[in-house]
Amino acid sequence: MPYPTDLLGLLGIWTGFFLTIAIYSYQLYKENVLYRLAEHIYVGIAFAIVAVTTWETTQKTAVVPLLNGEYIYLIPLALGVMMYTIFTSKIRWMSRYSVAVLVGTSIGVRTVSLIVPSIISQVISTISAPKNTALDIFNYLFIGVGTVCALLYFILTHEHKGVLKGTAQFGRYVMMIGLGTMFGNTILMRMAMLSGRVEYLLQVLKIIPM
Amino acid sequence: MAFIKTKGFLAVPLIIAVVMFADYFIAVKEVASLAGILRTWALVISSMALGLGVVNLVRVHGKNIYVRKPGMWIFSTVTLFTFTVVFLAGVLAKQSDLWNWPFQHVYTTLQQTMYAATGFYIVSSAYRAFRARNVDATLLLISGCVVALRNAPIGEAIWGGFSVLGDWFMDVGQLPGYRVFAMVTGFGIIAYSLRVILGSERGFYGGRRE
Amino acid sequence: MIREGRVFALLLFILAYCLIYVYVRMAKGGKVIKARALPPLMAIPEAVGRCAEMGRPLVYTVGIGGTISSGSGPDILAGITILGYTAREAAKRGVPLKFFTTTIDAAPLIEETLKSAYLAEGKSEEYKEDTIELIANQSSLVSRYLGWIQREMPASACMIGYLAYESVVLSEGGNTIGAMQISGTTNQYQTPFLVASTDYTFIMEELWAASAEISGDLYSVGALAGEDVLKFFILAIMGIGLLLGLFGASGFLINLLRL
Amino acid sequence: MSKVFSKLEDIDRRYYYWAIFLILAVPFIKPLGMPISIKQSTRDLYKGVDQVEPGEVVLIDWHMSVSTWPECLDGLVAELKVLTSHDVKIVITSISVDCEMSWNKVNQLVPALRDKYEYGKDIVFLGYYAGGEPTNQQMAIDVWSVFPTDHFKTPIAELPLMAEARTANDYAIVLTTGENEIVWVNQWWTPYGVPVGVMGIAMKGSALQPYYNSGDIFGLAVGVRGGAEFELLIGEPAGAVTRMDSISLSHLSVVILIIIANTGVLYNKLTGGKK
Repeated sequence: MPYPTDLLGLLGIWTGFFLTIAIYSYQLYKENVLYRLAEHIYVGIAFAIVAVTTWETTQKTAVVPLLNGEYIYLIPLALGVMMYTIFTSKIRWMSRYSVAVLVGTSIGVRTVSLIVPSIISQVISTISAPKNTALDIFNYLFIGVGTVCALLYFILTHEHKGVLKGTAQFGRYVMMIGLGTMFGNTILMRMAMLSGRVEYLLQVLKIIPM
Repeated sequence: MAFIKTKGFLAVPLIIAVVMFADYFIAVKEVASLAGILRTWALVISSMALGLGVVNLVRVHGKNIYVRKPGMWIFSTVTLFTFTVVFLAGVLAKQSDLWNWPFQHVYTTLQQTMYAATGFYIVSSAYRAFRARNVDATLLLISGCVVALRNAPIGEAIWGGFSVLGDWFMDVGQLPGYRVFAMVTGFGIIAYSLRVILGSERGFYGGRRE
Repeated sequence: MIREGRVFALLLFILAYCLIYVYVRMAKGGKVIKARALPPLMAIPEAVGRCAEMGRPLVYTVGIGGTISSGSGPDILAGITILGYTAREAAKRGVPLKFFTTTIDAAPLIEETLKSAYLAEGKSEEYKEDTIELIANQSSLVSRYLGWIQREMPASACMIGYLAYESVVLSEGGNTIGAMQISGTTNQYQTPFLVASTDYTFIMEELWAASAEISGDLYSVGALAGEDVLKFFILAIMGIGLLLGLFGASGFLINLLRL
Repeated sequence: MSKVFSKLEDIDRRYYYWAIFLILAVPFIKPLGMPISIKQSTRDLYKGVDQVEPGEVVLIDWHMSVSTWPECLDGLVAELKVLTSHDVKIVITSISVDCEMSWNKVNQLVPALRDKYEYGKDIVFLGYYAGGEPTNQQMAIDVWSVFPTDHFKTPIAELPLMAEARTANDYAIVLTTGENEIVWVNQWWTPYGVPVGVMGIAMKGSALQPYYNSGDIFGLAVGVRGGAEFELLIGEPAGAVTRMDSISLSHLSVVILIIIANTGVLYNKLTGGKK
């Protein structure tokens, strides 16, 4: 992307530059007025975008079909408005019907939709016969025994005694490898984001090309 | 009327969830179209519910301004002023610079900057918090560091073993743990859904569980 | 009749609901169902005792999010139930307690939990009005929590609820002042950091088991027992399948699962 | 010796923060150019995207808000370059309220979207949708019922592309960017067999591995590293590759700090020093 030359563009990137410095002044220096100012501008503009999206999506999903003659959409529109009674104590009960529809739909869809991919196909791939190289067989056994022991760890109404003690402990250790891998990947994510900000500051300062 | 206010809504999740379950397991045209209508209603309600956070924001910051809360009300004014200007620009003049400029230069910068701040804390925690205090944490830190060095090209340059070991952790080592997390989450949602359907789970209505 | 590839899923779903419902009925009928020993839960009295010995307060947070969302709701409610247990221990030992969160919609529930805990220990007068500090958003929670612990130097800190990236910062702050820390969330992304930087961590469903144990809510306790039997059923299939798989003979079992 | 470790512990944390800031900046100014190996799961993603036939329709779903651009944007741009070079038709949806920004950005970074593709015929931006998994299930049955209009308020019936992209079976593959994969596995892959490919954030590398291993996800590239590998596969190293050097130095620093800290703890334990 070329370095902006128009006034609005220049004003924009330098505003971004100082806002980034204001936010990181909290970490690099200490909490200060500039940081709190930038933080509160952020909260204001972020919620403005949520409000505009609410306005547009409601039009898109309900008002447009309603104007096309589908009067059934009056019901969800009414339930949507009833949602806002949550802020009043006297008629808050009306919002419970809207919440009930949302929770009923979400639970109704999610509960059954996850049984095949998150439970059954995980069992299937654990017991699918491995290719016959030594490494494949070792991996097959490690994943199989590890999955069984990790699931034993989540037996929650039986004390970890006897056979369950050793296996559940092995299951916990195997889970730690999983958590460690997530730990390593999360460092990649956090550093990528921070490097994105450093890159932006260098670009605005024209130290590196935009 | 009292029944509608205090108990009526408890039946709604049960009815909707049963329709969704039926639509998932059996192919009956009427059930499918009823499920489709309910899903579209939920889409409209959740689109409108997006604005609840906005109302909450205006209430919290409005109160700060109204009571002149020391050290807060000025910043609350900044938040509400930013919110109002950008929201009106978004609704009335979406194609103008009054909307595009703050969205592109202020919002984009602050959103990325706030999110990337965690990169700082990873570094200070690396020295002051991440301790091999027991076998669990030791396994976690070892696999975490290997995966971190596998993700970084310099790791592979230092020792080729990092990418072999790191790949093993990512392709095999972490599988039992995250497979069981997927299953356990599935079982948990199934149990949670039964409580919702039978009306014993009321947390999301903002009330105390029965 | 039943959609293709969902027969076994239907059987599993019906089995799960029946098992949970049966155990809930048994729990209602008086059968005592207890969760297994959960180290983080057993560490709470120790954490309160440490505060009493060192004459310092205890700090507690249930993180961020709201009870309405099905993602963060269950964790926050579990965190509030465990808060009740912790508050009773604190009231018993005269340890001052400070509470931070951004879950404004749970404020009435939190206040009710704390007051009934102090009442149960006969110490209603010791409950201080400024115990609860409700904060607008995540970044303010970080700055106010860190500021408070650096001033008040609590001997123990509990972060149990729906935690996001702020948990990395809060646990580092706790480590810096040498506090004993107990944490718990089902948010998979934060669990690695909590295990690495706090002394005890509830992992995934252990958080709900602890909450069921404390609340004694029959549905939750019954669900735990019912889920365990379901897990044994899945374990049996996997155990048999693993052995057969070694000899390349798990095909028919896989086809059964794929029904 | 134990004084050194405790000294390091008492250092003001801001020194760490300044250090990481500089460590991240240096490689942008003086690139190291370290070689980057490519994982099999990224190759599978590239193969799946590259195999889509001209004229077929691909659904791209963004849970990528502006804050995850540094992780996923470069990988998404690389995917779009492959799709546009094969004249594949594209429909874009998102569950991020700021998806309009991502739409403007990809139009800047992928010239073919502006010059070669005709809006409404080759590509449609449907925009934001709420409601979570029930909405994904409804989209599989009828996209029109979820999007009566596109993001620019054009009635959906007036977009020629949407006439041939109305149900899940009309789509060749689904590509997700950011976080929102499981719902597509649950609602488009399992019931209708529409393959799902993921250019995800790095944190999802663990939670998604079981689904890639069981074949429920055909390809998986995570974080800026996945983006860099994809850029190398298409032979156009860009944003992600240039950022990998600062990833290298920052990761090395974190690992070294962890090792020093824990050596200190071990040393203090062995010599009975301060906890």
